[in-house]
Order: sequence, then structure tokens, then C-alpha cells
Amino acid sequence: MSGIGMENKPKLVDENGRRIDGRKLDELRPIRIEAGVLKRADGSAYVEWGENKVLAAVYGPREAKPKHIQNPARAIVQCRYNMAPFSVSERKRPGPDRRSVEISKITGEVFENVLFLEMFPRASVDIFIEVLQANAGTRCAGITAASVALADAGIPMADLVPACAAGKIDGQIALDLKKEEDNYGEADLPVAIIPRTKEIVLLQMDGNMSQSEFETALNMAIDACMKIYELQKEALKNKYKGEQEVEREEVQTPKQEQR
Amino acid sequence: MSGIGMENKPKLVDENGRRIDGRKLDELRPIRIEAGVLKRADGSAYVEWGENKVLAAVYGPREAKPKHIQNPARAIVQCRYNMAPFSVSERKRPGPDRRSVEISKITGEVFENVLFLEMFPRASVDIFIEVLQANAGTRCAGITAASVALADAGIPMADLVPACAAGKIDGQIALDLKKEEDNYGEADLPVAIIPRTKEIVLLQMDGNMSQSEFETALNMAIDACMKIYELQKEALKNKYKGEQEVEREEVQTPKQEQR
Amino acid sequence: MSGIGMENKPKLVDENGRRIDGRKLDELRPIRIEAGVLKRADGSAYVEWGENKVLAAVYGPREAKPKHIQNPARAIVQCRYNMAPFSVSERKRPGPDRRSVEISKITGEVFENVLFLEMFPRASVDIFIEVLQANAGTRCAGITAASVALADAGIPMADLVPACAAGKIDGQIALDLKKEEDNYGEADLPVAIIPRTKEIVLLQMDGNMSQSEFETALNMAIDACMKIYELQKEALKNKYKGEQEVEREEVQTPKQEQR
Amino acid sequence: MGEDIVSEIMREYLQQLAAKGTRVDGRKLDEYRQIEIKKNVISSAEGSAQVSIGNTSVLVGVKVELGEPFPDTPNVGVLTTNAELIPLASPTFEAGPPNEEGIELARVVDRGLREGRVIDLEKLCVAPGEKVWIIFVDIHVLDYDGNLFDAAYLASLAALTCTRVPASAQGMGEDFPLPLNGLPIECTVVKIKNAMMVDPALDEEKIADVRLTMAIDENGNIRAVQKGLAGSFSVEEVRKVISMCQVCSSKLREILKSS
Amino acid sequence: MGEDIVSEIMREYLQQLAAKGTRVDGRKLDEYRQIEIKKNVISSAEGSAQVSIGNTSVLVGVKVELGEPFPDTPNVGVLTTNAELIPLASPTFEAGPPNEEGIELARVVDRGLREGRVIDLEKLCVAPGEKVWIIFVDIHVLDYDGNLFDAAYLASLAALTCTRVPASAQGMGEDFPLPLNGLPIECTVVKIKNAMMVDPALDEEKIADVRLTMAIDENGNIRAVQKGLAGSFSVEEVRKVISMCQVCSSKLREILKSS
Amino acid sequence: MGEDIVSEIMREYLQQLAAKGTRVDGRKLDEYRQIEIKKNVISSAEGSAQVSIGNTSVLVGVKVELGEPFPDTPNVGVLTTNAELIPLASPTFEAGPPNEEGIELARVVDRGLREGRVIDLEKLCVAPGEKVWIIFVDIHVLDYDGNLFDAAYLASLAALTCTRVPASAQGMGEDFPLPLNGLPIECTVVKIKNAMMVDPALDEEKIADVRLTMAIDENGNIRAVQKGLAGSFSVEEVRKVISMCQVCSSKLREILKSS
Repeated sequence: MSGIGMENKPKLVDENGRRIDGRKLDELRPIRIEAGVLKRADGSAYVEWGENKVLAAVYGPREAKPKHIQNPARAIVQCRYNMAPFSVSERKRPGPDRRSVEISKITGEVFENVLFLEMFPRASVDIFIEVLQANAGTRCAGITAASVALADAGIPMADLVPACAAGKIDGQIALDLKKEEDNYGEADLPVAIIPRTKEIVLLQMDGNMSQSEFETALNMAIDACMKIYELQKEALKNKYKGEQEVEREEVQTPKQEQR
Repeated sequence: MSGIGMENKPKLVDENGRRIDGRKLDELRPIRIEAGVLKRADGSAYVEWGENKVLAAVYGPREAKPKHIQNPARAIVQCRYNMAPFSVSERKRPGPDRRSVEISKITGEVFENVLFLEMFPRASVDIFIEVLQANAGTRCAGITAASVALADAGIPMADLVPACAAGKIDGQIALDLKKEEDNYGEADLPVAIIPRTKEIVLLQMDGNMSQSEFETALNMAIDACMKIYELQKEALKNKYKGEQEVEREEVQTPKQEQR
Repeated sequence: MSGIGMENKPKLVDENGRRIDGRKLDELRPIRIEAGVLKRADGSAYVEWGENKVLAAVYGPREAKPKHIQNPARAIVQCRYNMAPFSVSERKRPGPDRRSVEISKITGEVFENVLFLEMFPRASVDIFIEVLQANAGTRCAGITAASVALADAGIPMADLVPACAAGKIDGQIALDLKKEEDNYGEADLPVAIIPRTKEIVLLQMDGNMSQSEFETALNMAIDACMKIYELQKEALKNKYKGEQEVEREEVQTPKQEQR
Repeated sequence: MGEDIVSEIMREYLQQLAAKGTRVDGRKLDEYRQIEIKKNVISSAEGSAQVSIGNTSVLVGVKVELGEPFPDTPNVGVLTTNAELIPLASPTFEAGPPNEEGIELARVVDRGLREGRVIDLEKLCVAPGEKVWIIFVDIHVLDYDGNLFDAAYLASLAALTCTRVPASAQGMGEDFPLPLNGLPIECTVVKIKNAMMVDPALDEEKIADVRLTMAIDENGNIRAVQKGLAGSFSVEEVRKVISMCQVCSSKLREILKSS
Repeated sequence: MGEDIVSEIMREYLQQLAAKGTRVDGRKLDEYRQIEIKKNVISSAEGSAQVSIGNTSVLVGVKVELGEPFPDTPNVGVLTTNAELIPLASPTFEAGPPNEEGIELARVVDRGLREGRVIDLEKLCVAPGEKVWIIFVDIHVLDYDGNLFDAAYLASLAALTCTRVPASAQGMGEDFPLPLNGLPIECTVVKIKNAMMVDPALDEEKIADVRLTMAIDENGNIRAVQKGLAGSFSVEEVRKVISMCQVCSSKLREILKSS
Repeated sequence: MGEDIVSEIMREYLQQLAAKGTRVDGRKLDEYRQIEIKKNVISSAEGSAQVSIGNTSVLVGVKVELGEPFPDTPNVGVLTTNAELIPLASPTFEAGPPNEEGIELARVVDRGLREGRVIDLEKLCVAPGEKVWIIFVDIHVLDYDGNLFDAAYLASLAALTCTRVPASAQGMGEDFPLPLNGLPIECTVVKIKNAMMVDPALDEEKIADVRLTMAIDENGNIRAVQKGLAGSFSVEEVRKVISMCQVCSSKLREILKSS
């Protein structure tokens, strides 16, 4: 975003308004969401979003530890966004860097908007987001996955939270930047919303946009969030369907023969 | 002090007994003390001492945390001496180094002599000293500032504690070494005292001094402490005067019009 | 063990079956064990084993801290294996590395087999092993020393635990490898046993051994453990004898004249 | 009466005031507290400024040193922003490495400086791939009474505008002012119930529902955005924030320029 | 009903089953849960594999980068194995640097790879003493339902078999597959009372008395051994474990080869 | 009966003894406990010594390695002093990085060595600005029964006097003894009520009001001073301490020389 190292910048949008991967300006990368992919976690989800691969797990509400972090009036939300060492082209040293700490903080704040935290005093809702493969947009993929994982865990929630970024490349507003577009583009604007109320619960930006560009991008991102919302609900339905099928099978076959 | 890298040593005392900044051997650098400079801290003080700029804040007596550090019989004193990254010519990495840890320890011990700690069982008196600009003598400036901050906080105290170093340069005993004198000098002897009783509560030395030189330097430092003591009291009086003036003004002007 | 850097490999076993230090294949290095060498520790022992010098100290059973690590049903065993910075040819940075953490873990597990931990709920038995000089085999020397220290501390124990490694050098099974043999040898197999029952409580191996070689080495190590067991008991007897002599002397001489 | 009740009463009171378009200290909703900017306050830094906004006070020192560029931008200087929430500044700050609040602060300031292209980093290359100037912006919070983001950003910007690159000390010609491109300004707005207000004081910050910080450049373009706290905005409200920030950023820029 | 009572009941139940030669999920004592191996799942890694054994799931990514060799092996590439027991995978895992469980896991996997000479590290030297290829094996546990050692080892091995050295990106000719020597396999056996069983599920692991992991190569030779937990084996039992591991390692090797 | 009462009784008893000029172990106030110095006890170190003063025992190993000089002293070797208060030595020592006690110990020993110019560091330059000999003095406390400063200092000095620089292993001619300048000796005095005594045993140290450590060279000059603990001295008392240290340092120097 900072405009440095631009000498090798490729053309990001061609004369037909197509992007380097053939997408139109307002087109999302392919997104696949699967709910309930882990056994130990109380809830989980896996999201493939273009070349991003993100796993989210949720534990809780469970007793917050150590005790001094407990809130007697409500549950706290603790979020940990983490990148696997092999998720990026140059190996990332394990452990949180400053970027991860910031994303963890704002992601946790996103979910405070939809969770009924007063129902669980002294508890913690723990959200773990693991980026297994990264290609720009991992914080949005993480929030999208974490929403599904929270629902999969059965934690009372006002709504799912989809997230998506819009940005600016070659002077044009475009949806859902991939890595090269993010590196050589002019702005990136990640957004998360509560679909039922259209409230914006995540909003960040870096780059350079006029006020009208900003508003165009914001609306484009919000529209995309609504599409992702449908994919989230679909994933939860599939999980539920799958469970019913397994239950039916289980009635017919004794457990040890399943393997 | 260690006599290494002396090839570039400048002359520190001229034929008239004047030092590189024109001071006489027993002359202090200019010292300015201001009490009550911070709003959030329970007490605070700012000291400019030659080219040193040091800020001290005091919180407490407040509950010592975590609980296992509490003393059921008395308050504990916790001191943190810290150098800002930009306070020295080569940027200092943030966080405590071994020197800071040692100075924090001995500074805390200094104030155990004058605080009535038995009055506040289980509590902590927390002293924070921030060196914003350093030019030799910061531990003495820090102690001098912290004393005023403790008084400004209204914490019961037997006396103020002034501190000052004496040392040896070009073979002569001199007061209050500045950086070049410290680097190229032969010894440095920081001292803090309780003025009313003349008890010595800080005493360190490095360098090379005969017994008689040591005693001369020690007495020179003690004499200087008495002068600094006056400056400390002056600063507290000015603070008190200032407050009374503000109070008078406050009676006359509604709060919102003051800005 | 990993077969890397073998171009400088010396001959480890000569035509007469003698090793670089003149030992036979099934011969231990000289071992000297002394019990009760420290005053502050509840129990202690010093082991010189070839060129290894290892000190062990035991504290406890004492209250486990912090509280959340306590087990209400039994004592826990906490072990810290540590190498002094100067114990190896290239200075080791102070603090635990991954190897030390692993050895600490498995050493603690060894002693869970012989300590009557149910007798001391909520307590901790703390074992500290300091390697002062290292020459291959320090974990076995450490376990051997810690056993004696535990006995010296009077902690109820089913048996002493001796430890010894066997390995493979120049294709032959050999006892108690020293550093060069370990570096250029083909396998190393540290073992600890409970002598009375011949139970194996430590078993690790790295290298390359056929099943029959493995079993030969294992039995060779177990036989050596039985010899070390005798040395351990001897050390404790000597300690006891020494104490009685001191007691007798103490009756005759007033304390202050002993020095 | 517990802390929570006090803050509940405070919350209602501030909400009522805000609904009427006023605030506890008599300010209007779009009015900053008094701003003071002092430049060149630290002689050991290559640039420095102390900024107070009301009772909030932040000191920023800039150090400039030679170092290696990042491998992927060999021709470009390096900007490093670090924030220390030192415990001197607030009873709620704790000693230790930066926590998530400190990291977010440093990253939001950094984003404004970086995306606003404040420093012309391309001009800070000395030998491509080998030596570049490294700019350390160290944010030292001295007194925390709300709106750290704006105070820290303004102090950073002010310090950079008076920073000189110490070329002469390296035998590289004369010192020169840091090459700067523009002066984007960060402004922070919080929402309390339905009212939006700039420059929240600590009491307002504590009970604010949500926060939005925007960096606005000379052309009124948006360079960086950060939403914080556990609340939400509507699109309309975001538009409102942009307007407020555009107005205030111009005022703050004038104050900075005339400082 | 406390946790301890539940686990006591579970212990007795599993012991009874084991004595009859069966297990809670219907497996035989020498039977692994279903194994799935997916290779090349992460495109940002030079090699990767996801392995599940029953509900336990481990993802391993291999990164290959240029770096400096160790001073004592200047002609040899470097292998580095790291394990992250991320809190996503189990309610008992905690964020933070690897604890002793994670370190033991990484070291046992590393030992199997290293002592089994899986990678031909001598072929990874680029410029003796200056540049070699460094292989980072990063173990990312996703779902923890027992027997991490075998799952992590198998995933590491599978990832290495599909790893390509990224020579072309360095202008060093074409990418090439990582040079491999052999395929030793690690198998883990636990003892529950007197019964020995492979591949313990979590419930079995929790109540197991003792654990033994062995790396067995294609010739049935033993390359690495690690005994774990606070229990013991007789010589006869060790012999039994070797046989079980020899049989199972062949099966696992076939599964790996056909994956 | 609580610990505090015991220590209160001990305090009074020791005070009464001290007032009569005697001590609990029968020593005179100016008498050290028995001192034993063993040199060259660790063959993996380039120099080493174990010193016991009464039951206090400290092991120091000196490692000498090639490395880079500090930029500001390119022609001078480097001295690094580190102390580990390992938990083996006392029930009050805890594992982990050095705390303030350990840091103060290391720094006081370092100051004595450095200011006393014990090592002729100028002679340890190999290639100016590039390669110098680095001296690591590692203090390993083995048994803590009071007066660590003097024991650690004496052990460090003894280890340095038998240290050989390993030039031959670097192909740089023959090994040579570390070039030394002089033998300043550190002595520690504590004040108990009004009595001053050297070499405090642990019980004495615990109840001492204040502590003073002085490094005295062969000429009786003072090279370093450190006051410790939360008490004070009068000028007269400082004079007394200097005399005591001058007398004792001569005795200790003789013991060292004849060791």
C-alpha cells in the first residue's frame, strides 16, 4: 500500500476491466466454507478463500483463567489470530508478531457485538484462528470462519458476521484483493458487518482514497459480505444435514465396523 | 572509569581549576526542579540537571499486586528506573537492561529509609523514574526527583532525600561529573543522604581513589546534597503556591471557561 | 550418532578390543559418588564419572508453588537438569535449551517410579541437577546423583535408581560411551533401572542397531546399573559414617574451635 | 459503592450531555481540548516533540541510525514505530513488553505515517542493499487522560518535522532535514450512544461504544482508518466521521504548522 | 462427581478391555485407527502433508531456505524441527512458547528423522562453510485425540517426501526433490496394566502407565527410542514392543508409500 | 510460631552478641569464616575456581572465545560477567533469568574486576575492530550461606588467575595466561544495630540493617563501592568500613596468592 518498490508493478486491471486472475472488479475469489471440521473444539470451521486456507476453532463459554481476568458481569472474548510458519513464502517465526496481536485484538472486538456475553458471567469465549496458507485477506477469512465456528459451537449469537475487503487497484475500486493486488494496489479496506442490521463491526483502511472512493469501496465490501453470509449459512446447513445422515448410518451399523 | 580508550582524553581541568563547561571543581550544574507536573500520578516531579531531564511519578500507597508480594506487616517499595530509547546518543532498546535493574533496586532501598512503611501493611509505594535525556548523574537526578514526587503525593516521609555525585578528574576531586568527565575521569561516587540526620542512604563508587580522596569526595557530595535539599523544598513550596493561586482563580471562573 | 562429519572419525576400538581410553568394551569409566555435599539442600550428591562432573540437590517434599500446580492426591516431582555455561567446550548460553527441557522431563518421570508420592499431597519434590563438566553420559550421571541426593534427603523411596548407557562403536556393543565415542559411534542407549525389580525406568536410543544388538546393549547397560547401584549405596554409607565421626568429634570439641 | 456503579452513573450523565451536544468539560462535540506542541525538547534525539491535548501528554523522540535495508526493498530507508505505555503515565499501565493496547497504538500511528507517505524513505538509501537510514519513532506516553492515538500521532509528526539526519557524524556531508512528503493528520472520533465526538477525554473513552480513527491528508483524502472497541457504525455514521475528521485534521494541521 | 472419579472408572474399564485383548473403540491391541495421508496441501510450503490417525490430525509444512551451516559441519545442510501445540487443537493446550510436551514431541520426531538419516543432508551444501539449504519442519497440531508422536512423525515424513528444494528462485538451476535416504517409521506403544497396545487414543493415553516410541527402518533396525510417562518396562516387555513396532512400522510404511 | 517471630528472636540475639563483639559461630567481628580456594576444577573451562567461605560455595568458570569488540573500543577485549543463582543452592532461589539479586551480584563483581583493571583487556585485541578475545566469567552459586559477593568475587579472581587464552586451537600460536594487572579484593561489611562485621553468614545477612562492599587494591586504594539493603551509614561508619576492608582485603589477597 505504501507505494514503495513500485518499479516492478504489473498491470492489475486490463482494458476489459479484468484483473490478473480474470476476475471482474466486483467479483469475489472462490470461497468454500466447511463447518464442524474438528473433533476436540466446541465449534470449528474451515475456509478456503482463493489461495487462503484458514481454520477457526471455538472453546467456551468456559471459565476464564487466570481468575483476575474474569468479569463478574459478563463473559470476555479472547481471540488469537496466528499464522502457521509455512503459511507465507518466507518462513514466519512461530509466535505472535505485532500484526497478529493487532488482528487478534480487533477480531475479538468484532464478536463482542453479536455474542450475548451477559449470559455467561466470569466465562471466556475463546476463538482461535489459524492461517494455514495466506494470500491477502486472511483477517476477513478468519472472521468469516470464526463466525461459523461460534455457531457450530452453539454459542448464543445475534447473527453471523461475514467479512470482506474492497480496495483500489490501478485507480479503480475492486473487491477482495489478492496478494499481488494488495502489494501493488493503492488501498485496502477490510470490513465486517452484522447482516441483519448492516452495522459495521470491522473497519480498517490503509492506502489512499478520496471520500467518494472510500464510500464506493465500503458499499462494495458490504454487498460482498451479504453474499458471504449466504455461504456461511449454507455451510452450517450442510453440517447439520451431514450430522443427520451420520446419525441415520449409526443406527444401522455398529460403531466398530465403521472404520 | 575503567581507563580504556583514553587516547582521545581531553583536558578536564584547566590551569585555573575550571572544567570543560567552565564550572569550578565544587560547583553543581544548573538544577531546576518542578513538583506536580503530571495529572494522573499521585505525585510527580520533573528535574532538569545540566543536560539531564528526568521525570518521576509516584503511585500509592496502593494494594500490592500480585498478592504474594504483599508484606502483612508493612508496605513494600517498588521502584522502576527506565531510560527512554531516545535519551542517549545511540538508541537504547526499550525494556530494562542490567544497569537499570540494579539502579531500580538501590533506588528502592534508598526510600525504605524515610517512608513510614509500617503504616500501610500489604500496600505498595510505586516509584517510576523516567530518564528522558541523559548526561551522567541520572540516578542522582532520579532520586532527587522521586523524593519530591513522594512529597507531592503526600506520602508520610521522615525527610526528603537529595542525591549528588562527586568524582575525580585529572587527579582532582570534583563535584557532579557530566558525561565527558565521567567517561574520561578517574572515579565517580554517587551519594544520597537524609539531610536532617546526615545519614548516607546511597553510596556507590567506581574508579580509583585513595582513602583520603574518597573522604574528600564523600564530604563534597554531602555538602552538595544539602544545597539540592533546598531546591527540593523550594519546588514543593512553588507547587503549593501555584495550587493556591489556581484555587483562587477557580473560585472566580467557572471551569469551562478556563481553557 | 547421525553419521555426519565422519571424515575425521578416529578408530574407536583397536585390534585388542581396547577403546581410545584403554577400556574394554564392557568397562565403565571411573565413577566416584559423594553424598551430602551441600549444606542448604535437603539432600545432595556429587558424581564424578569419567570427565563428567555432576551435582544434584533435592528440596522437599515442600509446598508446591504456584498453587495451581498442586495435586490434591499426591506430591508432584519437578526436575531441572541444567548445564553450566562453562561445562562444554563452546560456552553454553545460560538458561534451558530444548535438550535440557527434554532431559528434565524424562528424569522427573524416572523418579515417579520409586517415590511414595501419595504420602505428600499438594507437595513437590524438587530435583536439581547441575552439570558442571560434561563428557557424554550426563543424563545418566545426573539420575545416579539425584537418586543419592533423594536418599540423602531422607525422602521415602522404594529403591535407588542407577543409570548407565551402552552403545555401539566401530560396529561393536560397548558400555558407557565417552564424548568421542558418542560423536563418532553408531548408537547410544541410556538406561535407568530399579535394581530390586529390574524394571526399566529410563530408555532412550538414537543411532542404528539391529534388534539383537539392541538387546545386547540393553542387558549390558542393566548389568552396569547394578554395579553403579553398589557405588550409590557405598556413598550413602560413607556419608552416614562421616556423620557419626563428626558427631563424635563434636562431643569432644566446642564448636568455635573446630575451624 | 462499586466501581461499576460509579461508571454506570458517569455513563448516563455523559450520554445525556452528549445528546444535548455538550460534554463534561464544556466542549462542543467537534472541539478538541487545548493542544500544545513543543518541538526539539530532547537534545539526545535527532528529532523530538512533546504534545499535550488537555491533560494527555506524549513525548516522541526520533533516532536516526545507519543500518541494513529490508531484503525486498534494498533502496529504501526503514521506519520503525514503537510505543511504550510506561506505568508512570497511568495507574492502569503496567511495566513489561508492549501489550495489545501499546501495539495497536504503535501500529495505528505507524500506518498513518507510512500510508500517508510522510517520510520520503526512498531518499534515505545510502548504499543500495547495504546501508540505509533507519528512523526510530519512539512514543513515550507521559500522562494518560484519553485520546492517546491523536496525541501520539501528532507528537510523532511534530518530531519528524524537526528531525535532522546525522550525516556529518558518519563523515557523509552535512546533516540534513528528514525529507518529508506531506502532513496527513490522524483524528479520532468516538460514539457515545448516538452522539459522535472528537478527542475523547479519558472518562469519555471509558464509556464510549466504539471508536474510529482516520488519517486525512492535505487533499482531504483518507490514508488510514482504524475502528476500535466493541461497537459498530452505520454507513451513515462513517460518512459523518469522515466529515468530522476532515474538518478537525485541517485545524490540527494548522496548529502543527504554526508550532 | 469429580474428574478423578470419572477417570478412575474409565481406567478400570479400559484395563478390563485390554486384559481381554480389545479396546473401547473395538480395535485389537496391535491395530491402528484409520490413517489418512494428504500430501501437498499447502502451496506456500515447499512440502506439506496432513495426516489423520482416527480423530487426531496433524499438519506439517516444510520450508526450505538458504542459510549458514553450523561451524562444525560446514558441508552439511541443516534440519530444524519445531512443534506447535496450538490451543485450537485441544482444551488442554495453551498459547505461548513450546512447553515440555511440545519440545519432547519435536525432539522425538527430529530424532527419528535425523537418526534414520531420512534426508541426505550432505547433498544440501551449496557453498561449504557459507551457504547450505535449511529444512524447517513445522508441526502444526490441528486436532488432538491421542498419539501425537506417530501422527506428527508420519506427517513430517510424508511432507518431506513431497518437498522440492526451491533452487530456481535463487537462480540455482531447477527445483529438485529433497534428496532422501530411507523411510524409518516411528510407532508408539503404551502399557495399560499388563497389556501393550499401539496407537493409543486420548482416553487410553490419559490412563496409560508408560509409553515407548521406536523408529524402525526398512531393515527392521532400531533407529531411535523414547520411553515416556512415569512407568516402567521389563526387558521382556521391551522385546515385545520391538516386535509390535516392527510389524506396525511395515504397515505404516506401506500406507505412506501408497499415499 | 511464625517465621517472623523466630527471626525477631534471632535478630535480638545476634544484636546482643554483636554489641559484645562476638557472633553466633564464635567469630570476631572482623573475622572471616574459613576460606578454601580450589583452582582449575573444571577442565572444559579455560579457567575455573571453587571458593568456599564457611558453608557458602561458589564455582566460577571462565570461557575465552574470539568475537567482535564493541564499536567504541575496537582495540580492547571484552569482559562479560554473569551470575546464576540456581535453585540448587538455596530454597529461596528460583529458576529463570537472573532477578535483581543475581544482576546486582554480577554487576558488583564485574565492577570490582573492571574498575580494578584486573584484566589487561588492551592485550586481548587480535584484529582491531574485528576480532578480540571475549572473557566470559560465569558465576555459579552452589551453596548459599551468606556473603555471596565476597565468595563470588574471590572465585572469579581465582579463576582468572589460572585462565589460559586458547590461542593454539585458533592457530594463533601457543596458549598464554590471561594478562593481569592487579589483584583488588572485594570485602563486605554489614551493620547490625551499631555493630559492624565482615563476612556475614546467612543469619546475619538476613537481619542486617545495611551492607557495604568495597574493592581495595594492593595500594589500599578504593576501586569500587556498593551500598546495599535498606539502611544507612554515617560518614564515620563509612570510614570504619574502609579500614576494616583494607585489613581484610590484605588477608584475603594472601590467601588467594598462596592458593
